[in-house]
Amino acid sequence: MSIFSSLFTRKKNKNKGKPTEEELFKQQDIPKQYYSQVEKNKKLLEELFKGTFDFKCEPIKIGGHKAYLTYLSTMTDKNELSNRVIQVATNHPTGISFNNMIEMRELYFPSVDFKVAENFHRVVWAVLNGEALIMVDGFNEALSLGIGLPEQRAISEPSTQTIIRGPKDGFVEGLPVNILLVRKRLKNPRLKFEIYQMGRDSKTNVALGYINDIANEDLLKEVRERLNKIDVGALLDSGNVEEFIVDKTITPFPLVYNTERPDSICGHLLEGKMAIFVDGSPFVLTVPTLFVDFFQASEDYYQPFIMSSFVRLVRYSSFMIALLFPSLYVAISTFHHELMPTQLLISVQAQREGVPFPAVIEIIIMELSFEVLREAGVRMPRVVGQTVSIVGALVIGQAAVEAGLVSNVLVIVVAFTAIASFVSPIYSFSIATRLLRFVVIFSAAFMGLYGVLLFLIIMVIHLVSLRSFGIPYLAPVAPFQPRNQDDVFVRVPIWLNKNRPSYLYPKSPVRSEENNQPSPPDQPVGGQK
Amino acid sequence: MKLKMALSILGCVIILTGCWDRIELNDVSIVTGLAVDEGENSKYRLTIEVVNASQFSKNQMGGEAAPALTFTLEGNTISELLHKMNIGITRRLIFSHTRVLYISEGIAKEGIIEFIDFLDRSGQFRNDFNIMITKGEKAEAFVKVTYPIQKVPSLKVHKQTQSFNREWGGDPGVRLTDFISALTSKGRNPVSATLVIKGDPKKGEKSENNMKTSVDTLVEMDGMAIFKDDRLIGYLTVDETRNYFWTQKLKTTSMSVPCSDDEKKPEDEKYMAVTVTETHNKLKVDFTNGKPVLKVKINGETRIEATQCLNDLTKIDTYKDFEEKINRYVAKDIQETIKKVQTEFGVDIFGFGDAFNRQHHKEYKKVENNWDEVFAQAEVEVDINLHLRRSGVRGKTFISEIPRE
Amino acid sequence: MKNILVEKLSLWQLFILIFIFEIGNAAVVSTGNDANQDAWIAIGLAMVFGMGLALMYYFMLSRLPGKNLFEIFQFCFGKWMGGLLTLLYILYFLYIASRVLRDFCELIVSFIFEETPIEFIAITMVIVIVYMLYLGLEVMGRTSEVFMPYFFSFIIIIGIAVFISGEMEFENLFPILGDGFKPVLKAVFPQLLTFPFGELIAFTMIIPYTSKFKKAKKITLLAVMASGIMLIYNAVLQITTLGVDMRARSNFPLLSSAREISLLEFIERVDLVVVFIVMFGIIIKVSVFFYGALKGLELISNRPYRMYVVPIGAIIAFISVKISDNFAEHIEEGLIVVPLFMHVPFQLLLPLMILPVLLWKTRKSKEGRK
Amino acid sequence: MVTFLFTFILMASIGVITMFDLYLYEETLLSILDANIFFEKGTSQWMLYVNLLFGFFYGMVVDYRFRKSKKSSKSS
Repeated sequence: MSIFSSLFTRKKNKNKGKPTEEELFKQQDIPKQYYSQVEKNKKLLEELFKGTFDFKCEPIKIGGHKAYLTYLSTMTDKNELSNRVIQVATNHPTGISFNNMIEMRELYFPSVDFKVAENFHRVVWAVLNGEALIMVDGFNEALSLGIGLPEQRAISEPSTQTIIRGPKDGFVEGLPVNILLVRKRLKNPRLKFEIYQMGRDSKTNVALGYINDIANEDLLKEVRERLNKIDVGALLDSGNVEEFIVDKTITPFPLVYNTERPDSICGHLLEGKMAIFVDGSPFVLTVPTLFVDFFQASEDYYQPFIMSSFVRLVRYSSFMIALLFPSLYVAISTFHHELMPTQLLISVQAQREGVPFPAVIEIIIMELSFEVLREAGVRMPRVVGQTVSIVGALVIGQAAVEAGLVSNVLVIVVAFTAIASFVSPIYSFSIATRLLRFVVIFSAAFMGLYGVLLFLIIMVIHLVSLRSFGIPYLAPVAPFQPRNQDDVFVRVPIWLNKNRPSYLYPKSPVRSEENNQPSPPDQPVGGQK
Repeated sequence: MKLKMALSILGCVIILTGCWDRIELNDVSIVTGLAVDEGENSKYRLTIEVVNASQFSKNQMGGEAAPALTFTLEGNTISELLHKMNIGITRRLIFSHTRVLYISEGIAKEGIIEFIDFLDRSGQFRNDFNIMITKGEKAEAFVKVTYPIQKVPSLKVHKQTQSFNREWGGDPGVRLTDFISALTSKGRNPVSATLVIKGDPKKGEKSENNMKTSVDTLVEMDGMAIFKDDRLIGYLTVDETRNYFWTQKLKTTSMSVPCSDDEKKPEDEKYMAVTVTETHNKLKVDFTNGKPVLKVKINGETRIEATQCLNDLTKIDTYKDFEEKINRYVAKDIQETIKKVQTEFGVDIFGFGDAFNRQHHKEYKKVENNWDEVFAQAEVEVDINLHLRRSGVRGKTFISEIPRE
Repeated sequence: MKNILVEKLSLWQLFILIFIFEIGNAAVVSTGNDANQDAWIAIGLAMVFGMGLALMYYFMLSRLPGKNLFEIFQFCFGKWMGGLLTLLYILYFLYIASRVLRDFCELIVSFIFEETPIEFIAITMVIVIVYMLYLGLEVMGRTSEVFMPYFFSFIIIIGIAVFISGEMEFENLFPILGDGFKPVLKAVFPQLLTFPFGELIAFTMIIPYTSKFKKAKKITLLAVMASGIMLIYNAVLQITTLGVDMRARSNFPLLSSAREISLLEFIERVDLVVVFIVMFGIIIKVSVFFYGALKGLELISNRPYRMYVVPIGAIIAFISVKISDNFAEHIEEGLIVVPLFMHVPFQLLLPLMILPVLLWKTRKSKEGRK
Repeated sequence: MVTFLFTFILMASIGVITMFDLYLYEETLLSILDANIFFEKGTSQWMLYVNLLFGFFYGMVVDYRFRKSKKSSKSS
């Protein structure tokens, strides 16, 4: 595509850059000045939050000072608030003086997360973030306390990536919980999380996680740069972030990996990748992403390596099947009859007798109806979901054949393709094959196997030209790196996999030096004589 | 925007140009057999046999119909005829699944080069069809004889030759490329298998033929035809064909070897049935006194399947004795066949010339152009070295244990 | 990390490119027919000479490291004379690229799509090639890395499959050197030496862009040897399966040999696998020549070569069809005219003429530096 | 520049194939040139000419854009 893009690109509108925090608040008509008279601030806030039922601004006394406690009642935990702030502030003896907010915090709320809001913008920000804000009369800064979160979905098994053996917890919608799930697994002081606020309206918290002594500096710089460039109205899911940070948007292949599984995120972090957590999304992104990542399920590492290697090969071949099977059927049955053995050809022809459509139309009808079924199955309320599958199986499968609209062979082809397309462990990747399948069917319908080959070559050229954060998308295969083949098509036992993938340029390339291959004891057990 | 433009250009290129070679399966007829006869008015009379695929589906529509259809046309070149066939039939023909090419005796005697070239040149025909010379009846009669198990006549013949070739070796196993390379080589002449119809060909056309347990009409293998260049000059019987095949690619066969070499007492003839399981054959041409001597050397393994002889098969001596008998028997057979070809036809169908070329290139160059004459006069030596390895799951035969009165 | 985005080929990629380039269409059209059953000996001999040629080209490049052939011309003969030579070479490269493309189109049109116009095949192929070259040399290297395993294993597997199918007759290889060395030499000079081995001249445009120029010599020689061995394997496969006569008569002997495969009554008629091999080989071969020409244009006009990819691609498609009216002309031109008037001067004579000038000039400059 | 080189190389390559045709066919120069430059109806060679036209226009557009960007870079 990019050949033509040079012809047709319009002049890029000059990037003025992302607006600063000040500009952003200016646009929304919010003043910056924070006054040392609390009443004034209170008035400003009340005006700003007029019509917000859950906005609370309650007078309290702290150490004899007049103060206001401001918060959004729906975003704070009532119990926490009363236990840790209100009771503490009111029960404390008066007369203990403090000079600034930090001192005050040390005296009254020693174990609570805090921030000092030195201007009005920060004050507003803190309130919106669900923090409890304390404005004390006579000070020209306020204290915001991060206290408990409102109720959240409990941690449950991830719904998109189920496994048989391995940890069954999945990310939820809250950022702190998600970070906790990763921290629990990697107790490493060098595991860092950087926080970013993004979105003009949503002000979503985005965390960039990495392990400092593994992740490559330059890569990290690149990721930070891209994250800083994001200027968007609202971030509702990590998918929004993904579209801002990919290297190339016109491609069916996902250039950013997403997962609901904390263990898989840990694995990626340990390889030297970075994870991007977005508040409000159970899907966590990792970058840079490679083609092979989409064929590695985390369960591979929990099952015996021979089995998981085999399963991995099955995955690769089912990717090819999902992509090519229908088009091969079209190509062979309309162009290359000689490729089928005689008996098979006769029986296929016998079944196609009386089918009124050409093979392409036939297969497109079936594929489309399958796509419709699939989409309906996802969107439908669970209760009626059953109906869809029954209708689908009966109408599309049986009845269409009986009515002579499609042939039996074709139903097998479509069904097998559909099943094969579900094998990929990451959903966003199987979408790519769904789309490309139609392209390749058309190509086969016009040019037979030659068309399929052309398509394959173009697809590989495209794949090869892709990069994710500067790392070639097909990395350990092309460019070929013999040392990194231990976890691509097959998986070697974990004790053999000593090096981190070098295409990520990790700071410390070695996982473990020692040879810890298991072996039977030298002496017979049980003192055999 | 740019993507749309790019896509639309690509789309235009593809759609404007369309698709040329597309044929839906519903629009083709699979040709499985071709039969060539002499035409009455023009040079050739061509009969094709196409599969009626709807007869092979589980839920047949429109009741019983013949499993295959034939259609006949006359003309001067085969290729034109093939394209003209739609004068009478509905669908386009595809030839990539052609299994058998039947050539009638008459055509074969006049020379078949002229249409073999078409088959060789065309990308559609494969190299996996049999070339068959039809004896007796016209070639077109052969594509009409049905058979209950394999309903398409040509598929039946193809399968038949394959199994016959593997089981016994009465089919020379000639394919198009073999035929052509034998034609072009000076040191070898082509051969091909022959067929006859047993029974009344008219009855064989009807599907009632398939209802009986013993079918009225049957197509049978009948040895092979010998060509001089591209003209048919004679036939060998099925047994001689096997002997011919011994010198070529024979892998397995079985035969009945008489227990005693004494031919004078035919009334108490006793045989042992011997199966050859593995052979390796080599042709050689040596010089003695300036004259080429044709040598056939065959190594292999055999086993005894049944025996009417009384010899004790647990003894080494018996094995040795039998081995010698088998070798002598085979050698005699092959020798006779080669002699027959030398004297009756005088053409080298065995490929001795090619072997000569490989072994003594310079001497061969001198006689290359009249090799067939040299071949006809040459001496033949057959060296058979078949080993008898085992004799089934029993040692002594029970026949020797039966108490005789 | 910063080096990632620079256009460089790794040594392994260079190896693969040369390997595929050499086998490319040479595996498909019948080569060395003059030598009859000794074609494989002729190929082996040509391989040795080809390695010598490769050494010479490398030697030229190594006198001025980092510069490609056209830059060497300019260095030796100044801007105008060098520019003229460059133009001649551009025409040569484009002509050969079109010729190679035509080879493939003929194969497709005569074997698979008998009714499809050859123009269509040519244009679609060029679209792929243009797309690849537009994305750059690196993409070409990596694409071939992806396809290399298939390319390699398919050629090997064809041989094994034919062997198992029992269609191979090793007797066809005898008598070895029955007519002496004469026919072999006749096959080597000039046909086999110039095609495929002499065509390595196109790599003088690529070798300077490898990441480790010093090791490129070894890799080039190794690749030429590997591809030579592969071609020998190929020739043996064809001769044993088809026989000498049949091979000589086949327009595309590898395809004809693959037709003989029949395994398990199911794996048969796999000639399309061969088409795949050829197709990828052709794409690489055309691309390498094309790239050479583009680099020349870049040098002449001082514009990035990507600007020329699409227009010149259109020319290649055009010329590849117009190059000859019919198959006979294509073959006759390829066997008689092109080796004599194009290959020999551009692969042998001109480089040999340039070599002394280059040596003299570089010696002077080196002394001057001292 | 791109357009110029495009036309030049097209001419030159037609020249090359014409030369070879002359060598092989022993026909007049004009008839060969005619066959090499134009096409007969009934063949699908029109595709090639569409293709060439596309290449030509592509070259023009590239040239135009290149010149414009050069100017703008100079002025700024």
